[in-house]
Order: sequence, then structure tokens, then C-alpha cells
Amino acid sequence: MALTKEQIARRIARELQDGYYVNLGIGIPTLVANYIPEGIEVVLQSENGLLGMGPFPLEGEEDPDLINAGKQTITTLPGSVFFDSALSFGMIRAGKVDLTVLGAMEVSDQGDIANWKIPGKMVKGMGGAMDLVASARNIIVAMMHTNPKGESKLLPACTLPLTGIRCVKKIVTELAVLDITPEGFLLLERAPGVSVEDIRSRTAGRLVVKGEVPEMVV
Amino acid sequence: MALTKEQIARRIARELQDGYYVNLGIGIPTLVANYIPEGIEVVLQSENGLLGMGPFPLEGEEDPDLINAGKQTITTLPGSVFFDSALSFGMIRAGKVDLTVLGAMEVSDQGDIANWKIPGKMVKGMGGAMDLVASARNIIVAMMHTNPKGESKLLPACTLPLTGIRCVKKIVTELAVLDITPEGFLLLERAPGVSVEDIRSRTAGRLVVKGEVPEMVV
Amino acid sequence: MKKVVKNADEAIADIRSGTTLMLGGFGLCGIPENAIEALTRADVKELTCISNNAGVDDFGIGLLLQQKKVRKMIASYVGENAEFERQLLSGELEVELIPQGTLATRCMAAGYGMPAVFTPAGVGTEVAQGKEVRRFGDKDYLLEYAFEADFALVKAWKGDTAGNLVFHATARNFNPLMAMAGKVTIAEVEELVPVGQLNPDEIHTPGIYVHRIFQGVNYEKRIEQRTVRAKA
Amino acid sequence: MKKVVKNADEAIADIRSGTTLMLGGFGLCGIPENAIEALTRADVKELTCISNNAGVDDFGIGLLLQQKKVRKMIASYVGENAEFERQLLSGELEVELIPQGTLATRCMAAGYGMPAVFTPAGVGTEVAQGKEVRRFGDKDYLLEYAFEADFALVKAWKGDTAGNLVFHATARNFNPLMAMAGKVTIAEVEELVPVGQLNPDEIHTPGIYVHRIFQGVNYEKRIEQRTVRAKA
Repeated sequence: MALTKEQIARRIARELQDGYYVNLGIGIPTLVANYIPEGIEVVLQSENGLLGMGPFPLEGEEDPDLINAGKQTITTLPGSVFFDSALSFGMIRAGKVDLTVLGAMEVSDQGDIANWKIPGKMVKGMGGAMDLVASARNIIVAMMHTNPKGESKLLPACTLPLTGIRCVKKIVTELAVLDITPEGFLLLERAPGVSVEDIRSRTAGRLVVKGEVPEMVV
Repeated sequence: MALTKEQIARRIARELQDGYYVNLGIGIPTLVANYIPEGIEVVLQSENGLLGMGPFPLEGEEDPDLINAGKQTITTLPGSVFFDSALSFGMIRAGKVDLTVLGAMEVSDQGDIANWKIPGKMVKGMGGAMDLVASARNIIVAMMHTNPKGESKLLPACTLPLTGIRCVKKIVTELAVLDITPEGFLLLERAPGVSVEDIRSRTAGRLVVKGEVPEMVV
Repeated sequence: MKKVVKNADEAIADIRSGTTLMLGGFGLCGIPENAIEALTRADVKELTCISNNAGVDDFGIGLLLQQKKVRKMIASYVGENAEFERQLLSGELEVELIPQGTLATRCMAAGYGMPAVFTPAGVGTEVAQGKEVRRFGDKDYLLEYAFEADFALVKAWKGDTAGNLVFHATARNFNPLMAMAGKVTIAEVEELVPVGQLNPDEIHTPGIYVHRIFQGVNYEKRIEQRTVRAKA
Repeated sequence: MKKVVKNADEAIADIRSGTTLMLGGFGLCGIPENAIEALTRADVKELTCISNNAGVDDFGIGLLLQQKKVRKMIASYVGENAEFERQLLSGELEVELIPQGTLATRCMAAGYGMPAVFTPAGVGTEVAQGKEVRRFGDKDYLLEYAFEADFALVKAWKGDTAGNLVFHATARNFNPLMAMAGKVTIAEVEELVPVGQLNPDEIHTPGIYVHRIFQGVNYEKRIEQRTVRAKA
């Protein structure tokens, strides 16, 4: 049974460690914040200039000067700090952000990622995505295994314009958890009831299966 | 009659314009702050991280956290601002400081300056001098025309290790005011009672004298 | 030394057609509302605008786009703007998209007197086309040049008459960087105070970078994505 | 997430001989007094110290020099220190002198993930020897590499338990830059407060750069050049 978006987020949240500074992209990655394990303290970075992002404000308490990278109104937490965009990307570039979670349109089995541009469609821009993928020490992609047409998004090489090269470390889809290794996508876990063959049939890039692949604990 | 150090400082102060941001080196340059003309507002930069340097504190009001680049206790003024050393040299490098006044051991007639190192003597370091001379838009050197041995400090080429090249714009000594031009030291003003010949005899580099050279108004 | 001007119209009076402008803000947060509005009243066109975003149809840089005052937009993300899209597709408007961190860093470089910087953002992508790639250690970087802008238009929370600026919350974003990068920097503030009123330890942009300052009026501070949570 | 340590001794306990340290401060202003004192008690030697100055004979880095714990000093100005001079002339101590702005910028570069920067400081001088010179526009620049330091020891005025730091007056100097540049950054503060006590707009160093923090004791804050004016 394929995971829901919430389950994907919950599975990614299990990768968090105490003291991590984390940047969460728009979409499924944002949901990860809802599943931070008990007893673990994580600081969320918003690349428009905030460490310590809090939840959405209560109705009537929105501050137009206080938004996240998705332009949503947010709040601060005790220990929050504001800074300018150069320092924000400076700390990302310096590898101080422990984990970046973001969505993707395609990922290659070498860890290349495409998530900003579709030829023929209006291009809105890469925002901070290229900086994040080029600099983050650890990148997890949260995405569906296939696109709406049923085509695999895990490819031998990206077909869309690239956002970054050889940067993705791990992928969590509704079907599987996979690491990027020199041999290709290494299958780590299967969604409950999803077979290795199901995953293989939806993975266009090199898939490595070693021994028994456990089912994910959801 | 040769100028006193105070008179050199007073003459340099006449180069100040309203709104100038100015960095004053140690020695005679520091004295320039005492002669800022009436009706002119000048902001002093101290490269250790302060814009708006005020006078020395009153006895008992010294703050060990508040010093200038010469490590002397100082005060702030209304409008003062503190910053880190990278921004301090950033604003210098970006040409935001309008005028730098500093001392020198030697200046060449191309505007090279030597003021940090004497071979054979203990070298204490260049501090911020190399950054200042390489970046400042306008540099005035305040120094004696000759060294204690009576040798000219205005040379065809510096003999001491350089601090910066082709950077000095103007020199004020106890004898003269000179601009650096492609033809060499252009004599602009004489100290009262000092002859062009006096100056020529103490200037080893190319000296350019055009027409009548006025006496300085002291 | 007189940096204070009466209002936005006086502040932008010498901005001419064909000029390159930087405009602070992220989305609609921290944008120089008053200066943009004054530009809609001014006889300027063919502007090159460097700004992280291009506003929305009826606010921010969108107001300048409506009037076809913008020839080229340099930004990292330009969604949320139908008129922008129309002009882009019709070829009236030129767009250069660059990574957000690169944009920020190229502004900072100008303010720090650095002619160029190295950043890994965009290596191996179309952003790298025509750019110098250099390897340091085991990583490739692009050489990116400092921006040059005739004017920077920024918005701060408070400022003093010496041009010192303090920003609030995430409205800081690109503002202090662009303030440092403009040949002429025009700051609008919600509150203009006499010198001595700001704590020198708490100033984000030293006045040396700011050439003109005025207290803005009628700030709308529009929220682009109003999101709230239910009371617990 | 626990960044708070009991005292300086605990904070520096894993600093080993041969390590490269950055030490904040300008002259004796804003130096990490407690960490330096703890190092005098620790079994470490052969240190490489990156700091703008080398202290005086009986304070600051001078205390480490007295104990011959320093193998190499990277600084911009090293006057005011007789023991330093003696060790230098005898060849016991290696010294690399670099321009103050270059020192600051190489620290900043590390904190911003920039592998190298361009600066005009030192072009045409012996500082340029062996360095790459590159022309941008009509000006030459040196390529200078980001510093790498195993530990950065900095001193702030206030800090919170998340490692956020606030500096006071010109004691800021190199401290925030080195705080960003250390692989492990140890901050000592005059006052350690719970998270939430510092205004997020007024923090100079975000806690993400700080790994350990403690409240220092017995700050001497020695004045190097006490200068006063007469009462008017």
C-alpha cells in the first residue's frame, strides 16, 4: 500500500537527529515539521532569513514582516534569529544546515536533481533551490515515484533542466526509501505491501537490491 | 618656516568636505580631527569597527570594549554605529570612505607608499594599512619631508618594502603640499618662508613646479 | 551632511530611463512601497530591475510592469504575476533568472568591494553556461560578478538622519545587501528618528552606505500567503 | 541539543596539540579571556593561532607564548610583546603577517562557504608573493583563500543557550567572523541567558555557528592604551 504524503513526511522525520538544523522545501517537505520525533530538538531554517521557524500564527496575529520562504505568514520560537539573505545562504553554503528536504520532478541514479523548469512552460525561477542542492551536506528528496502520466521520476539521467548535480543522498517516495550510491538507487525499505518488483517496474534508473528488503515501519 | 605637526594636520583638515567619511591613521593624521573646519560635518571611521568616533573619554568613563584602531579608549557620538572587521574593511574596499590620511616612511613619485617594515628591525605587521591604501579613493600622506638622517622621503622609487602601489594622491609635509601626478610630485603650496629651492633640495623624486607656487595659508 | 529628503518623489527625482535599480524585499515582504509608487508617477521607463521577485499584478514591482516601465528583470523567482508572464511571452520583457543565494551574494560582494565571488550554486546546470568554473578542493564553483546598480531602493523599519538602518523580522532579507550595493542608495523607513536614538550595537546598515532617507507613508505591507493555525 | 558547557576547561577539553585555533579580539579588546586561561592549564602545545594580535606579555595570547604553547602565529600586528619578539628572533616561533582586512575577510569567507575571495590589499607588495593576481576592471586583486580552523574561541557580551550571540561596541571586531569560521566554535559570554531573552532582530551571530557556550568568570577586560581628555 503506497504511503500517503503524511506518511512520507513521517518517514523522513525519522532521519532527524537531536540538534539538527533543517531546511524544508515547499510541499511534502513542509509536512516533515509536523512529525518531529519526541525528545528531539530540531531548528528549522527558512532561507529568506530565519532560524527557528515556528508554526503558522493564530488568526489575527499575522505579521506581514514575518514570512517563510513560501511567503506564508509564520511565527518565531524562543531562540529564533533573523538575518539577511547573504548570511542565510552563507550558512547553507558553509554546510551548517545539517539536512535539506525538498521535492523533485526527476532524480537520476547519480543523484542529479531537476525540480525548477519544464521546457515549454512558463519558467518561474529556481529561487533558492540551486543554492540549497549545491551546498547542503545531506539532501533528502520527498516525491512521488512516478509522474501523473505514470512515468518513473527515478531515472538513469534527468531529462529536464538540472537544478544540481550529484547532490541527492536519499529519496523517500510513496513506494520506497532509497539511497543514492555509486551503483545507483539502493533500495532500503519498501512501503507496506509494496513488492520489490513493483518498485523495480517504476524505477527507470539503476536499482540495486541487496538481500531481503524490509518493509517500512509506518 | 617649517610647519609644526599641528599645522600639517590643520592644512590637511582643509581638504575635508561636508559629509565626508574619513579614516585617520596614527600620529599626525589623528590630529586632523582637532581641526575640522566650522560648519562641516565629518564622520570618522575606525577600522576596528566604528563609524562616528568621538573624543577620548573623561577620566573614569573609559570603556574597555570601546577603543579605536590605535587601541586607545574613545567615545561614541550620536549616530555612531558598530560593526565587525569584515564589514569595516568591506566599506573601505567598496570606496565608501571618502578620505584616508596616514603617515609614511617613504612615498615615490608614482604614489607608491612604504610605511610598515624596515629590514633588519623587528617587524610588527601592517595592520590595516595595506587594505586602506589599496582601497581608499583618496589618500593623503602626512609626514616629514626628510627622515631623521636628513634624507628625502619623497623618492623616485621606494627603497623600503612597499605597503601599496600607485595609491597616494597628495602629500602634506612640514615644507610643502604636493599632488602625485603622472609627471611626479606637483608642488602646490610652500610652507611660509620656505623656498622652492629648499623643497627641491629635499625632494629626491621628480618635482614639478608650474609657475608661481603660493605660500600656504597657515 | 544632509541625507533626509521630504518624500519618495524627491528621493527618486533623478532616476532616469534606462537605469539599473535594485529593489529590496522578498515576495511582498519588506519592499520599498513608497519608492515604487513614486516611480509609477515618474517619467521613467526601460528600467533594469534587480530584485528577488517581481511583485504581484497590482503591488510591488507589478505596478511598474503594468506601466511597462521595466525592460529587464533580474530575479530568482517571478511567479504570481500574470502581466509579467504576458510581457515575457510577448518578448516585451527580458528576464534573467539567477539563484537566490547568488543574487544575495552578488549584492553583498558589491557592498564589500569584492569584484567577484565563487559559489557552487548552478554548477552543472544551464546557469553555469558561459561562466568560469573553478575547482577548490573537491568541489566546483562558479565565478559570479558583483552587481553594479545605479540606485538601490530599500525599505527599513527604523532609520536615523545619518542613514543608519534597522530592519524588522524577515523584512530584512535583501534590503541590507542592496543598501550596500547601490551607487546611490535610497532608504525609506517606517520611522525616521534623530541621530542618537538608535543603539549603535543594533544597527544593521551603517549610514555610510545610505545616501538618501525618508519616512514613508501609508504602508500597506500586503500579505501574499495568509496562513493561520486553529486555536489549540 | 545541548551547547552549554560548565566552564572554559570543559569547553576546551578536546583541543589537542598541533591544532589551529582562531581567537577573537582586537588588541586586548573582546578577547576570549577564559578560554585562553584554560589553555594555559591544558596540556597542549604546537598551536597555530589565527588572531589579529598576539596580546601583551602577561595577557591574552601572550600567556600562551610565555608557556611556549604557540608554534605559529597568523596575525596582522604583533607589537607590544617582548616575549613574542624574543621567540620570533630565536626561531622558536613562526609568524605569518597578513593585512587586517584580508584576515577578516578570510574568516568571513569560511563562514559563508566561499573557498576564496579577491582583495586588492597587498597587490605589488611582498604580501602578493606566490599569490594569484587577477585584474577586474582596471584594478588588480589577490586571490586569498578561506581560513580553516579546528576551533574558534570567541567572546561575546551576551549569549543564549541556543548559541546566539550579541557583541558590545568595538569588542565585536573579529569575534562574529571567527565564530562563523571554526569547525568547532566555542563562545564565552559575560552573560548567558535562556533562549527567548535575546531579541531575534538584534543577534549578531546565529547559534547555528556556535557549538559550545559558557558564561565566563572574572573578566579583567584590560585596557591597553588608557587615554582620557580633560574635563571641559
